[in-house]
Amino acid sequence: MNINLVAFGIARDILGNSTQKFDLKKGNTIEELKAELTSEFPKFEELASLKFAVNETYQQDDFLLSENDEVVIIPPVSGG
Amino acid sequence: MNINLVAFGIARDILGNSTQKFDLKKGNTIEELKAELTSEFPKFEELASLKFAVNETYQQDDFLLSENDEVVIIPPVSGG
Amino acid sequence: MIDIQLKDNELKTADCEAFVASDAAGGTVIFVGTVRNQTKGKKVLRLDFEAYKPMAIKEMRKIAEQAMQQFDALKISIHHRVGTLQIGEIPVIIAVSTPHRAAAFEACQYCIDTLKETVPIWKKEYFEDGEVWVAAHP
Amino acid sequence: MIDIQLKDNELKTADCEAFVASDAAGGTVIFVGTVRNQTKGKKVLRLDFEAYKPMAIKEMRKIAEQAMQQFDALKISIHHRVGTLQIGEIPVIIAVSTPHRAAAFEACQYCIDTLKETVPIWKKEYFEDGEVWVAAHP
Repeated sequence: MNINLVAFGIARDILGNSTQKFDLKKGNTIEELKAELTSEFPKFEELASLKFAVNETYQQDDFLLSENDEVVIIPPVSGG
Repeated sequence: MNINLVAFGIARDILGNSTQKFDLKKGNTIEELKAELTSEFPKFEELASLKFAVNETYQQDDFLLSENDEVVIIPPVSGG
Repeated sequence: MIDIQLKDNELKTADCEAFVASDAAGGTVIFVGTVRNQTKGKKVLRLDFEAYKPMAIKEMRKIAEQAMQQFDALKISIHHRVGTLQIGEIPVIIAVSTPHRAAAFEACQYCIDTLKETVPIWKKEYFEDGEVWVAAHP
Repeated sequence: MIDIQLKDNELKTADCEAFVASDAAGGTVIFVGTVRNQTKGKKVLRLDFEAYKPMAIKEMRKIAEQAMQQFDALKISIHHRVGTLQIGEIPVIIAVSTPHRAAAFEACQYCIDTLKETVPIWKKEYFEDGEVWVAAHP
């Protein structure tokens, strides 16, 4: 399944791009995306937290992704 | 002993003046002044608190007054 | 650094904010008191503030000094107004800058809470049917 | 009433203060974040802020709505800036008005604390010898 990754902050540095197609080979949940992403880009595992947003909303591990979803990688925030 | 009373807020309304000579007949402490003052002006007893300042500083009950001291009557404050 | 002012004209938040500005500040908390249009459901027309001025300034300075020490504040500005104030006008502004924000909240709240307890300033509320010295009676 | 703004130019405290003004307000608390000149003793040259804008605005609105309800606030204004900021410049202002002052302190602190936890905004600190995404690593 192909999804569209969008990355901000340090996640963009790790991914190498602010947007990128990603082929999710096994599974269709946020949790499975996280596993595949960190296996391909181990630096994600070093972050203090790693969250994902779909439809401009934080989504939990069990959220079901669909083909061509835009999934935003949210590394630890530091606004304010 | 004569002292000079200065009164603000509701204390001025009770005293009838913003400044007034007061003849302290018995004793020379703030506590004794308070007793004599409330006996002459019973409305002081109805206040939520009644404090006194000499030299621009709150003084305790046992503070010793001297002839011609300026004693400021501080009714409950309500700044801010 | 401490800035204490007792004024009989308009208070400006920008003045207090400018005083507490510091390159070492990570957070500034500003409390702005405003005259409310009602007290316990009763319509307020205006307020009169009076102060025992030299002592009020001394007591406000004491509060600021205590807060500087207790909360490691960088700068504190306290402005209080006296005279007649209309609804929405500002009787008091307190600004505190600190290296970290939590201390700024604590210090600012300490200042306004203590000011209301110790500083010799009195306000009279004017209603449609009379007037009252605020907090005078239990 | 809630006012949320994400801007790429100077934030002004007066704008947030004006928005939260209300005749029913007894107290307004304003938090002003400023860019500090050092982090853990290391000299900071400047900061870059970036945001996932639509979601940042949504999350700031959620925080304000929660605070309105939880603390009975009258009005809340949250302005956040993105782009490059120099030392002393303002990345965030939060103003809250409430009928009684204690709630204004609580609500304002809730807003800034929660903003720092949930709003998708990131800052990079520039030092003389490098740069770092703040809070990225444990």
